[in-house]
Amino acid sequence: MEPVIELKGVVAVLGSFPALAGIDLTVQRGEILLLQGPNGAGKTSLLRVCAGLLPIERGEGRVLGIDVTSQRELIRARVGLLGHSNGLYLDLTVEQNIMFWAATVGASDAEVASAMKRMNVDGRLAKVKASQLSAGQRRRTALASLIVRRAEIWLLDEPHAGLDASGRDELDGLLRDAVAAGATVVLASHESERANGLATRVVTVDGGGAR
Amino acid sequence: MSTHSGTGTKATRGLGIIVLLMLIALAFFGLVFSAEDVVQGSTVRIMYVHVPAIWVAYLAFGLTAVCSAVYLSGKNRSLAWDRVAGASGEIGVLFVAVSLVTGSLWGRLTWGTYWVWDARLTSTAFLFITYIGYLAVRRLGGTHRQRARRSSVLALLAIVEIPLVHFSVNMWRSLHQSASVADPNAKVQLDGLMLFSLFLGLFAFTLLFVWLVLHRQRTLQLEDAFADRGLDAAIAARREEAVK
Amino acid sequence: MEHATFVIGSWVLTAGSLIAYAVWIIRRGRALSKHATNEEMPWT
Amino acid sequence: MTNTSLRRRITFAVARKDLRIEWNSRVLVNQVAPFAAIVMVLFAFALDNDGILQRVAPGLVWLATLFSMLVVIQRSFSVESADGALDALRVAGVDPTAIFLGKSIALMVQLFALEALLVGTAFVLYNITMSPAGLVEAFVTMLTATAGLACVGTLYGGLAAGVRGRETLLPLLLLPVVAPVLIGATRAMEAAFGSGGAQVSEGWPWIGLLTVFAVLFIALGSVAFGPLVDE
Repeated sequence: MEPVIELKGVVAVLGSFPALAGIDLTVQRGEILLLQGPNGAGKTSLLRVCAGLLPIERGEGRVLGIDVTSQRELIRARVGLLGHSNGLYLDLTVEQNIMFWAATVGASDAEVASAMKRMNVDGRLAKVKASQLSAGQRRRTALASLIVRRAEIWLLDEPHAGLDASGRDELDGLLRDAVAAGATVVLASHESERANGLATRVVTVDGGGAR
Repeated sequence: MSTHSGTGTKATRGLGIIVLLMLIALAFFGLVFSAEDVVQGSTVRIMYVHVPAIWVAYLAFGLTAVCSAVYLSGKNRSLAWDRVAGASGEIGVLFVAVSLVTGSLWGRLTWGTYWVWDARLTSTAFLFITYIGYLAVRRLGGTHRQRARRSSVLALLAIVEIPLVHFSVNMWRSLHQSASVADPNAKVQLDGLMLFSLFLGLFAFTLLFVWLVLHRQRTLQLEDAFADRGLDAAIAARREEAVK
Repeated sequence: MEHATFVIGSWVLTAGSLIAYAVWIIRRGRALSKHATNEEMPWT
Repeated sequence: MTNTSLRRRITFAVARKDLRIEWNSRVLVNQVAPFAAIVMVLFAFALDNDGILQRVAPGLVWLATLFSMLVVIQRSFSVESADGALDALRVAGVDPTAIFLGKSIALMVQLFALEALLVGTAFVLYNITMSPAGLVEAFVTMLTATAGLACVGTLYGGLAAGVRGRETLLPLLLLPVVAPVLIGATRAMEAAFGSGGAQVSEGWPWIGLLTVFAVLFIALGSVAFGPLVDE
């Protein structure tokens, strides 16, 4: 077992609100870890800390062996965070969105095509503007761009929200494939039933602490 | 709780008394003892507050830039540097405002108008607005460190921009309009006592600036500490919630 | 006399704004320090 | 892959992306350009005198550019924040210098198109004539002024993008800084237009000033953009 995320006593604030009040978390490579808890429990902030996006005020931590206090920038290139927003450009088509991300990492057109096919946003959908997509289609587009970015840790915030039944199965399959290919998945969800079948381990986040 | 009251110490109180005495002396020298100017008459007496005010403003913005640079380059990035930068920037804005107002009153007497599009006046106005922007950015919210980094970068940008704005405004006046309004200071022939009053003013205002910065950065430190204390309480409350 | 008004006026404005600012800082410092611990006031 | 070629690739990817967004949405063409044109018409109503209009036309062109630029910058960063795309770029560790340069290039292209439209409007509405040498000078002026404006606009637009009250903060920060561009570009354009009997040769020192401004802010923005937009 090799830990890819190790957090100790992490405090992170949003403005002056302590979203995380001293949290410990360890994630092993190849896990599908589910973070459970009610809304406002700090799941999103925890994911953002793991992604190197939210600076921590106190405590210490390492992600992929990189220190989160001093070298957040190095973490970012190697993890993929999909938050409440999908990070899409609404005036670009599905294909243009994914092509843009591919250009930032130098992924080939073949990789783009295969990612779109895997997330079922190829064909007719490829030419549709993101602003005209349904919530589920947007999410699938965002996931496809995550594939072309070749993220080692996937941090997913409510990934099942807005997906229909087949989309959810598709996503579960995709996440299992990704783990089989060497990725680690951390997902936050309050739909425990759904995600439990997928997750290999469950951690409850509540009031800024983790158990 | 503290037994001490306020942001003063023995040293600042001593400094404060010296500053007060010097300012009273300045009023006597500037308004009573020093002679009227041959050309400008009594209007020259505005100079003894106007020139020291703009001097302190430059000093203050210089200090803001230096502290910002130290904050950004330092290894442990002490927020104290950021607070001194912020205190100094705020005081600088106050002194620019003073020098703009006294300057325009002086201008009304010597040029017959409150404002002329003279190079120095125009670039001072830009300076004023630039640092109002700096203070606005300091109040944007977020954590102390966010505030410190944003405002430090902005202060360093400002220190590069200002010479360029000044240079371009100068170029505008010298190339565009042949008849430039003469510099008011140039007309003044300073005798010994006037020169003494001016230097007294510069010295007194500089010490006043030091006194103000000391007090202001201490109140800022208290404000930061209280925000942190609120944070500590909120963290404790959240942990308690979690245990339940 | 216009000159005297302007000269005195500029001195009064200067003194007034500086005093007002100084008083504001001092009062704010006093008000805040009432609730501060000694550790929060390292200058004491 | 070397760092420089990676940065160049991302720069052009960002620039192409921003221009493609404009191509898809046509906000500049359908909203900003008509706004800029109507400003020029309103100037004509306000200054109801042909002589004055010809005299001040260069200044009006640049004033209209500055006001339109505020709108274009807001737009440039609202597409980033609409669905958290700038966040996504940051979390993906995309080089902030490349983002800055890419967005600046896209802004430059859009502003240049807008200025061409404004100069064209000035020709028609204000009765301007120009010599061939003046035409070259006007072109170089627009090029250098736009480079400076785009860089400084992207820099401060990025700072204002993530905060509340951005609509009011951006002009406060931006307008004092661009004073050299307004001064320099207006004087250079006067020389190019020959307004008030100005000679074409009088414009070149001002183009020097514009070039200094542009180079300075390309450098400053490359360094400062990252710390300003980071959390």
